[in-house]
Formats: sequence, structure tokens, C-alpha cells
Amino acid sequence: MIITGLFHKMKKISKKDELDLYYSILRIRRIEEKIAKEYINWKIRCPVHLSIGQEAIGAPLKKLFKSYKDEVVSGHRAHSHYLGKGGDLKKFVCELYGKKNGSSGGKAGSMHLTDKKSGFILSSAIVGNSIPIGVGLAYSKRIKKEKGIVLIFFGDAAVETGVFFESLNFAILKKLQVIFICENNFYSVYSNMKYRQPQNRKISEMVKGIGIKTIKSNGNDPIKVFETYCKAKDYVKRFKKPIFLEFETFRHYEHCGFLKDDHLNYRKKSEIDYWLKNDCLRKLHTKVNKKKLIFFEKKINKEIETAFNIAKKSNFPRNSENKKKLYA
Amino acid sequence: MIITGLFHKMKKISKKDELDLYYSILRIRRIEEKIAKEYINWKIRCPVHLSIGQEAIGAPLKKLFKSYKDEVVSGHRAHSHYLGKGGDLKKFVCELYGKKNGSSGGKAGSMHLTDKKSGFILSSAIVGNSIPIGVGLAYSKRIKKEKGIVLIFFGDAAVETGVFFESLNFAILKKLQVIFICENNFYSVYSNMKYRQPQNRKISEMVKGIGIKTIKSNGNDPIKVFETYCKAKDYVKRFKKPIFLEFETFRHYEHCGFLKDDHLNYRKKSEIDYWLKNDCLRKLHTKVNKKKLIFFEKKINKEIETAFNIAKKSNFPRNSENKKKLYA
Amino acid sequence: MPKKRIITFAEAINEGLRFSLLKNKNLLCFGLGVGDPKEVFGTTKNLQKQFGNQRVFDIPTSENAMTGIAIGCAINRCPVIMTHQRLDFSLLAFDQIVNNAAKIFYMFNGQFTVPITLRLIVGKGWGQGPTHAQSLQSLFAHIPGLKVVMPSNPNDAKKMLIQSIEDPNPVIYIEHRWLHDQKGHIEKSFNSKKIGKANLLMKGNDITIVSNSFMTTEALIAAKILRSNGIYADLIDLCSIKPLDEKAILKSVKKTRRLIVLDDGHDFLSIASEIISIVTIKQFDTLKISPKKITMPNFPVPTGYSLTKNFYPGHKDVIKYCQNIFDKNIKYDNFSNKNFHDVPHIRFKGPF
Amino acid sequence: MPKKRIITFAEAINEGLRFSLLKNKNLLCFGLGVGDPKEVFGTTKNLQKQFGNQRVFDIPTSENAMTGIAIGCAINRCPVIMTHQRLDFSLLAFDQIVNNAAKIFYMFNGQFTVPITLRLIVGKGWGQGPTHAQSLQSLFAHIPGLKVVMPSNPNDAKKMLIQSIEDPNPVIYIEHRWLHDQKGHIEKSFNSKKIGKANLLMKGNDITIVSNSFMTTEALIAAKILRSNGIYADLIDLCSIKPLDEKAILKSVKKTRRLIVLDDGHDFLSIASEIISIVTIKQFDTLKISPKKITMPNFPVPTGYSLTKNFYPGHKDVIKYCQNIFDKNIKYDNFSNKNFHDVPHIRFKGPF
Ligand SMILES: Cc1ncc(C[n+]2csc(CCOP(=O)(O)OP(=O)(O)O)c2C)c(N)n1
Ligand SMILES: Cc1ncc(C[n+]2csc(CCOP(=O)(O)OP(=O)(O)O)c2C)c(N)n1
Ligand SMILES: [Mg+2]
Ligand SMILES: [Mg+2]
Repeated sequence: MIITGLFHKMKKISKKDELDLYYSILRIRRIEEKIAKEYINWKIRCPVHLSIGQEAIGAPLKKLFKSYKDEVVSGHRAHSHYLGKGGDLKKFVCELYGKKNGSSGGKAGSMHLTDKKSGFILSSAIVGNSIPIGVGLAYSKRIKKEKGIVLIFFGDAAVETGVFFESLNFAILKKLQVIFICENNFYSVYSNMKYRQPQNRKISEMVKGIGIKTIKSNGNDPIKVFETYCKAKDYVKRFKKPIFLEFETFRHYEHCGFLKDDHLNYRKKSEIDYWLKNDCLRKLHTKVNKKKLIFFEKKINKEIETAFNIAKKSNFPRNSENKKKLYA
Repeated sequence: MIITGLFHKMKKISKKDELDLYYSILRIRRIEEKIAKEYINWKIRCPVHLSIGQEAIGAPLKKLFKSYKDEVVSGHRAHSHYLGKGGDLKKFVCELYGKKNGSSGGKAGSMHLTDKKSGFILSSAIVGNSIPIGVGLAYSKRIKKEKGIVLIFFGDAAVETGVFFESLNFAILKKLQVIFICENNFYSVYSNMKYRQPQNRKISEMVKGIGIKTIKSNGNDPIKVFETYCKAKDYVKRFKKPIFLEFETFRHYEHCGFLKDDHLNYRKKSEIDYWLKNDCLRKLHTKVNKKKLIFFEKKINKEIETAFNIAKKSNFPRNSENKKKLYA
Repeated sequence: MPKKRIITFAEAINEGLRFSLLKNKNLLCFGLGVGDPKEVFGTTKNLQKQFGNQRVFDIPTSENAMTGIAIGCAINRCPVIMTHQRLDFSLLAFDQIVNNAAKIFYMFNGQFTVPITLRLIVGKGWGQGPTHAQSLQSLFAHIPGLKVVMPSNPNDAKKMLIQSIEDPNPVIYIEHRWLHDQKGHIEKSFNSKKIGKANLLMKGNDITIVSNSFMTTEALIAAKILRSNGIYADLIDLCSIKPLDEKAILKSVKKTRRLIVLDDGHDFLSIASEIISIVTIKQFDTLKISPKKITMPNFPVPTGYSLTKNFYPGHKDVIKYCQNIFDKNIKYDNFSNKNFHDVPHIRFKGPF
Repeated sequence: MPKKRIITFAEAINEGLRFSLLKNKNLLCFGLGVGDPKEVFGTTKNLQKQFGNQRVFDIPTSENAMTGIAIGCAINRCPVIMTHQRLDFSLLAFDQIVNNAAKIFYMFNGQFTVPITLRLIVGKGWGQGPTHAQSLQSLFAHIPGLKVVMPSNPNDAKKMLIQSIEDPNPVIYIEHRWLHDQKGHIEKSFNSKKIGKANLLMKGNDITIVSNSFMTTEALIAAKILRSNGIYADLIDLCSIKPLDEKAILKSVKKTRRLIVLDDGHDFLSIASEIISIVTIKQFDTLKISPKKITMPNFPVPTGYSLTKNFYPGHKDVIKYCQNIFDKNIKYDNFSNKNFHDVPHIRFKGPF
């Protein structure tokens, strides 16, 4: 971690919180796996960017940023942020299936999620383009004297977009209460960072130079992620300034879709092995006892089955809906 | 200066070079003043962004980057770069007057200059948008194994544009032979940096964090500017990498136009006084003896009068030219 | 009761902004120059002073992000009015405008509204040249989810600005630099009708003239000349080009059976083309002769003085066409511009 | 002599790229995915291997700068072919495309040429949704200085790609994702004519059908159905929409006196509108009945399966119109799509 000493003494994470955290990670994992499993039936007819491997970053959101006034925006790989923030599972699955009761009535799909009630505001399919929206949300909160922090999620490729820098500049200039979160999984589709960013680029250090506090952390270590968020939240509230977090992590599945694609050899075997060995769920068995785990799995399974069953059974929106709600 | 030791020992600037340098600065100053003086006749009917106060930065270009293979691109305030690089004066003045024998036959005006023969490739009226063009020129040089360095000029506001970061990222990634030059005059139109960029922003330090060597220098000290370019050129050629220069400087006239605008009080009196006292021509009398100076002024005056007379007498392009050369 | 006031177009915008900022405490107003000494040609005069620099402020040269930030504010019910001193700069924000602003309401099935108004100022003359004088309304009007308005006089400028700001959808408010100094009567109060109704400025049975923004100035000159020559035109000022008041156009053409459309966008895919295609498709039989477009050439706007001469279309083109179709010699000498062609009036000086 | 070969549209693009990269040692080819394992749906297959990663390479997600970089290369005589896997991403580069690429040749009075080709891939189906399925050819075609081509078959794809690359002007090369797998004959060699000529794909005296890109697939189906029902159409495949082959259209309409235009751009300000206005203005008298547009609705493309059903226009709309105007019952059951409506063929699977 780059910064120390700046923060209040943190309490150690409680046992209860730790269990909840693992529950949340496991839940997202199982939901994503279910999507992957169902995809082959070709009923989920929209692109999906699964979060498998990166769940630890989305998982603690609901616990730490409970209020719907703490708002989240994200990009194409948003499932874990949506679910972690407490976004409605049924609406989510229905949306993937293009059903009437999906979060946007089937109009938006996996790449454009929303659940305002939970504080998950929106995600976007264009790399980088929800970043300024998050900054705007934070600015509007100041104007309206609303409580809450805005969390903006994006990948390592978004750091190459001009709009990222422009947005960051404004957030720092206006001292907005924003947590920028870069999920650095080192790849943009099949392209390693070295083809896209200067040699030896350390994203968090580069960003620090722009004039914002940064913390880099292991995005696959649930406890570290949790603590990093705690520090970030504390920092933003105390100093009334934005902060930037970089979480290093790894995606298990293909960039877009429901399969693994390691046979394409765009990632080294040693790299894959390293990250799989450091999967965020690797300590699950030591942290959660067997009985509890069985209980978790059951509970999660039931929730998932219910949601998918509803989604499958739900009606499609009439196709005349496609010409409705263009203007307010 | 941020970097030292990285460069070859520099020879001190020779007396001859110093004289040439002052000549070049004085020449640009007088040309700009002439434009200001003539503008009131309302015959120069296009926006002009005068370089008065900032000439030291454009002045040494021809001496140090003599070859037309050393290429320059710039922005809206490009007169000093164009003239300093050796851009044709007559064509320039004719272009301001919208005449047929202007550098672009009157189609482009002050904001879009070009003189390929001198290596001044082009300037653009949209803040930031010639930066990637310069980077592209450098990339094409690599492909064609052409000699030369590309110099990209822009102001402190361009540092707020996304395209600046995107371009910088690519230039660093591909190790292109580019000198990025930020003329920091602290203002974008009437807006001080503090309204646009984070408090205490040091542009060169921020840029350094992105992964490029930077040098910050006094843009009003002709010798320092000269030496900085020498170092930069040496660095780029030796390490085959881009470099970033920040020159602090000050504009004397209004942002766009031919008048002074200090009555508008957007700049502090102390600030103005400081910079005027540190004008790049302040040492002119100590560096150039009286006789020489009179000779300089005469020579420059003659050149200017000739150019303006030609421009005034030259024909306008036929207005049917406006529908020519849309496609090659 | 005070009489109708006469103010300039720029003052009308200023009044519209002040009115809206007073009315909605969450409304924001930002853009390059908004708080500077020139205050966007006077249109944002004293607003920062009155409403503070949290609501009215100058921005970094970051058109794309600032548009996204406006959208972020807007979906949280802080409407935004953002200014570009030249329309040309808005091209940097096309991703935000097209992929976000225009689509968020539809895409999320009505869960967010995006009340932003983008003021785009169209430059003309005094060497504005290829990148400072574009009139690209067609680009915006093609995009579902955007509204596009183009007022032609002070009263409409104020009324439509207020309407745009109060509209829950993203509105592109295109304002022509040459209108800023034009003076006109202004109503005392506005019943803030919805965007989308055209104004019938003159009435006649002989021909329908459709126009917008600064072209309406030209159309008015033309229509008056025509009238003094015994040719009576319906002059429809569109006000809004998206939504388009098709009804008003169709109704008029049904009556006059002749149609001219003026638009200062490039000819190919201009609003004029669209209107002509609409009329042709919807009521082919009402047209007596082939309709006419008067538009900008399919060329960038050159910079030089001589080159801009006869480059812009105007009232003369209307007259010429009418001369032809009515087979009549029309006198119009006294209306032609005796000053420099590259300024709106004699007091106008460069450089901007 | 080998017979005419049959290859896919994607393979044709790959051949065109390879041919061009071989011919001009300074030609560059870059874009997201260009060098990755999927190689832009196979269109850049093996190019990086063959030509090295200095000439063929993947880029950072910096669409705006990379377009400017392409322009910088191009003005120094390194032509560039840049790819966007979705047209939608090119909106980020609108400043560079409109303010630089389109204007540099004109603005600097012919001193620089800008030989860049932007390949924009239009998505459709499988939930591509509002931001991954836009067909915005109108935006580009409105801009003077750009050329815009939209091939409809493998042979044209290859020929026009080579033409585009060799053209000294910026060319927007729009390629429809659903054409990638279509197969077709391919000529052995091309006399590289200039961009701008339309193809007359079928001949007939009854009606003129104009279309482009994937809509030509639909138009062909329709024209064949019509023929089997005794209605004979001239089918004009535009190939290039800017410049537009007005002559071919006007000539055909003179003969058939009826006109349908297909375009998958949003209806308002579509290419179809422009063509109809051109025909109306230039030869009003040749039209027997009001012409017809078949275009995308003025709505974003929704994501969900049911919502895209009947959203896209197609051959049925042509038939319906003809049924009406020729007052004839037309059978076309066997041509309708029995598979899922959101994929081009049964082997096509998501997610991209
Ligand atoms: C502006 C833009 N360019 C390209 C794409 C295509 N695209 C979709 S996801 C993606 C990779 C993004 O990588 P990263 O930000 O690292 O996120 P990750 O997929 O690794 O989670 C790209 C290039 C896009 N959606 N938007
Ligand atoms: C994209 C864009 N936005 C706004 C403008 C209007 N504009 C012209 S010059 C300028 C200020 C630029 O300031 P800086 O880069 O510091 O250069 P300086 O004028 O100080 O030399 C602005 C905002 C523009 N030309 N382009
Ligand atoms: Mg990534
Ligand atoms: Mg400045």
C-alpha cells in the first residue's frame, strides 16, 4: 500500500463481517457460473462479461456502502458491482433474458445495468464513458447537499481513455467525494497492458502524479480489499477529497462470453496458475466451516434457482415496447 | 530543471548563436506588433492569437531544428513557432490578409498555418487536436526510416484535454522521437489555471508520472530556453524516447485580438509587472550593442514592410476557389 | 402595464438563464467562458455573481468529460445548461451526447431523465473558417433521443431556452452568433409550451418558405421583397427541428403547393433535404412544382474574406428561385447588403 | 485459368488488406483487436504475422488520439487503415474525423492529402443493444471532405477496400457484421476504379429499388420475390453513399417512375431521405407516385430478443409497399426467416 498513517486506526474486520464477505463473494461466483452454464442454451442473447475471479472487489460494497445514497457506476464488466451493491438478482437475471421484468424491461441487457434502489446507478458498454457520469453524480450531491460517496469502477483499459483523465482532473479540482476503482486484470480483451501502456507502468503511481491519493492493493484478497475500502471511505469523508484505488486481479473466463479461452495462449500458463492459486475464494474453506459452507451453498443455490426460474418463465416485453419511452 | 546529469556536457551558447537568437526573438516581436498595429484597419479579417511575450520559445527553432525533417505542429497561438521555424513571412502575412498567395491561398487563416518547406507542418484551432497529429508524424518517420524529430507545441489548457493524455501514452509506449512543449502562460483565455487544474498543479511533474522525462524551464529566458532545447534534442536522439518540456511564460496582449486587456483585471497587477520585468527581450540591450540593434531593427523593419506591402497589394483568390480542392 | 420591451437576442438568453437559475435551485450553468469577463458574448452576464461559482462556472478544456459530468448531474435531478462558444467544440463530446445523453432515458426504460441543454454557438464570418463556423444541426437531429432547437429572434430565444431547460430530455440549443445583437420585442411572460411548434411569421397563398435560426433573417428579407412584388409567402420559422412541426409544413404546402426550405447546414443530408422528402412522401400530390433547397454548399467554410463572399446562401437565392418559377422580374436592390459581407452589421468587429 | 473463387466477405476484406499491405510498404493497419487471436472476426487474419507489429498492431483504447495519429501518419504518406469493432466507438474520434481528417486537404489548399480508411463495423442482433448496433452513416456522409462506402458483397468488399485505401481522401468504410459470413464470387483482378459508382444488380422497368450494405441482402430477396410475381425492379446497390451515384438513380427512376430506398440508418435524415429529396428536386416530373423510404425507426436499437423482433426493416417492407402500389397479392412465404431473427444464420452464436 502506498499510503499509510493517513488513516484512522482501523478495527480488524469482525468475524461476522468476514463471513458475510465470503458469502457475498461466493454468491456472485455462483451466479456468474450459473449464467455461464445457462448461456449454452442460447436463451441469454446478449453479450456478457463475467466477473469470475474478480468478485472480491464487488462483494463488500453492500456492507461498506450500505445506503442507496452511496452510488456506484461501472462499465461493461459490472455484474459483481451490481450484485455486490445489492442490486436485485431477479431483475438482473430477467434483464439478461430480455424479459419484461428485467431491470430495464429488457431494453438494456448485461452491459447497461441499473438498480437505483440499491444505489447501483448505471453501467455502460463504452469503455470509460460512465466515469464522468459518476463524477457528475458527485457534483450534484454537493449542490443538493446530499449524503454519500460515489464509487466509479473501470478496468485497466479505461486508463487509456482521454475521458478518464478529464474526469479525474475535474474531480480533484472540485474535491469531490469519489472513490475511483481500477480493476486491473492486466488485459483488455486479449491485449496485455504492455501493448497499450508504457513499460513498467504502475497505474496507481501514475495516477498519484495527477494529484490524488492512491492505494494499490491485491484485489484477490478479500480482507485487503475490504480494508482498502474502509480506508478509502474514511479518507474521502475526512478530507473531503477523492481517492483512487487500484486492485490487481484476474479474470478466469473469456473476455466476453461463457467459456474459458486459455487455449488461445494470450496469457502465460505461469500467470494463469499464479492467479488461480490466488483466487479470492481460495481461503473459503479455512474461513468458513463446512457446515456453514453447506448452508451458504444451499441458500445461494435456492436464490439463484428461483431467480432463473422466474426469468425463464417471465414474459418477454411486447415488441411494441421498442418504440416507447424515447422521450420523457 | 528537473533532470540533470542525463545529458552530454553542453557547450555554452556561442556569441553568434546568442545574437541570432535575439534577432529571431526581436523579429517575431516586431512582426506581431505590426499585425497588432495593422489590425485596426480591419483588413486582417480573421482571429489572431499573438505570441507577444512568448517569442523566446519559438525563436530558436530554426537554429536548433534546421532541417525540414525536424517537424513542428502547433495550436491556435502558433505565429512564433511558424516564424521561428523559418516559415515564409510573406506567405504568412498574405494568409492573414486572406490573399491568394497566402500559405493556404487564404483558406486557412492565422489559426491553421503551414509551411512544409520549413518543416512547420501545421497548426490547428481546436485545442489539443494537433497533438496526435504530431505523434502520428513521428510514427510515420519510424516506418519510413526518415530522419528528424517532431516538436509539438500547445498551451497549458491542452493539458486538460483527453487527447493530450492519449497521445502522450502512445508516444511513450512506442518510444517516439517527439518533443512535447507546453507553453504555460497560466491562462486559458481569461481563466487562470487554478480554475481548471488541481491546486498546486505542476504540469511537468504530473506529466513525468506518466512515464516521460520532463524539463521545466523559464520560457522567458532565451538562453535557458535554448539550452533546454539542446538537452531535449540530445535526449531524444540518444535515448530514442520522447521528452516533455514546460516553459513558463506570459502573454502580453489579449487572448485573441490586437489589444491589451489588462483593464479587465483578470490578471493581478503584481503578476503582470513581474512578467513584464522578465520579458524575453529585457536583456536585449545588454546582449546586443546599439549599432547592431539599429541594424537589426532596420533589417527586420524592411522585411516586414515588404511582406505587408506585398500582402496588401496581392490579389484575393477568386471566390470560386472556395469550391475547389475538397477532394484530392 | 409596461409596454413590450425590446432587447437583444443575447440579452434574451441572459434573461432566460437568470429566470431558470432563479426558478430551480439545482440548475447548473457551465462552460468555457461562462464566468469570464466577456461572459459568452454577454449571454451569461452577472450570472456567476448572482448565483455563485458552484452553480455557474468556467470549466477545464475537457468537453467530453464535462458533458458526461453534466449528464451525471442531470440524472440526479440537477439539470445542466452547458455552453460551447463554438458548435465545433462539441464534436469532442459526441460519445457522451450520442451514446449517453440521447439513450439513457430509453435504454433504462424511463428510469432516468437527462435534462441537459447544450448551447452551441454557430460562428460565421470574420475568418472563423473551417473549424469555427460549422452549422452541424443535421448531426444532432439524426440522433433519436435528442431534441434540437434553433431560435431566430429574441423572444423565441428566451422562450425556447426556458423550454429547453425545463424539458426533461437532452436539448441541443443552437444559437447563431449573428443573431446575438439582433433586437426584438419580448413577451412579458411565457406559457411554457412544449418544444416542437413552428411559428408562422408571414402568411400568403403563393409559396411556402421554411427556415430556421439566422436563415429566418434572410427568409424574412426575401418574403418582404416578394410581398412588395405581389408574391405572398407563408413563412414558417421552424423553431425546433427535432421534433419537427410536420403538420405546419404539410398544411401550408397543401395551400401554396410550392416549397422552399432554407437551412445553413451542408446541403447533403440537410434539414432541407429531410423536409422535402417528408413533403414528397406524405403529400406528393400537393406539390405543383419541384421543391427547392437553399443550403450551405457541401464544402467547409473557408477563412479568407473574398472566399466567404457568395459562399453563404441567403435571401437572394430565394428571390432568384421565385423570379424563375413565377416568371417575374423582382426588384430587390435596396435590400442587399451594402456593408462587408462577413459581419452581421457595421458595428460588429473581429476577431471573434 | 482458375475459375472464379467463392469466399466470404470477411475473407475478402482480409485479402484486400493483404493485397494493399503488400503493395504499399508504408501502409499501416491498426485498431483494437487487429493483432489478437480473433483478429477482428477473421478480417485481419495473419496480417500481423506477415507484416510485423510495426505495421499491423493493436492499440490502446484511445480512439480519438489514434485517429489523430492515423492522420499524422497519412499526411506524411503512410496511409492508414484503422478498424473499430463497432461503429459506435468511432464517436469518440469525431473531433479528429470532422475537424481534421475531413478538412485538412481543403483547408490547406491541397498541400496535404489524408489517405486514411476507417473500417467501422455495424453490429446487429444478439443483444448488441443501443450502443453496439448503431448504423450512423448519415453522420459521416453529411461532412464535406469524407467519402463513405458501404459494400454489400465479398467482391465489392475487397474491391472497395482497395479503392478506399488507395484513395487519397479519408474514407469511411462501413461493414455490416451480418455480411461477414456471406459468401460470394470474387473477381480475379480489379481495375481499381474510383469510388462512387453504383451497381445495377437486377434490371426491370417497374420500380427502382435503391439500397446499400446489408440492406442489399434484403433488397435482393425482395426483388426476387417481386420478379417471381411478375414485378420487375431495377435494383441499384449504391456501394458508395458519398459520393453518391445520382446519375444511376435518376436514370433508373426516369425509366421506372417509382422509387423505394432502403437504408438501415435512422429514418430522420437518412440516406433514403436524401435520395428521395434529390430525385424530387431534380426530376420531379418523372415520379408517378410518391416514393418510399424503408429505414430504421427513429429509436435506439433495444437489446432484448423480443424487442428487436420487427424492429429492423427488411424485404417484407418492400413487398408490402409493392403489394399496395401494384395492387397485387404477392406470395413470399418461402423467403421469410424461419430461424431466430437476431442472428444472420443458424451457425451464428453470440455473444459478439
Ligand atoms: C470506447 C470503446 N472502445 C472499445 C470497446 C471494446 N471493448 C469492450 S471491453 C474492452 C476491454 C476493456 O478492458 P478493461 O478496461 O481492462 O476491462 P476488462 O474487460 O479487463 O474488465 C474493449 C476494448 C468499447 N466497448 N468501448
Ligand atoms: C476544444 C476547444 N475548446 C475550446 C476552444 C476555445 N479556445 C481557444 S484558445 C483557448 C485557450 C487555450 O489556452 P492555452 O492552451 O493555455 O493556450 P494560450 O491561449 O494560453 O496560448 C480556448 C479555450 C477551442 N479552440 N477548442
Ligand atoms: Mg482489463
Ligand atoms: Mg495558456
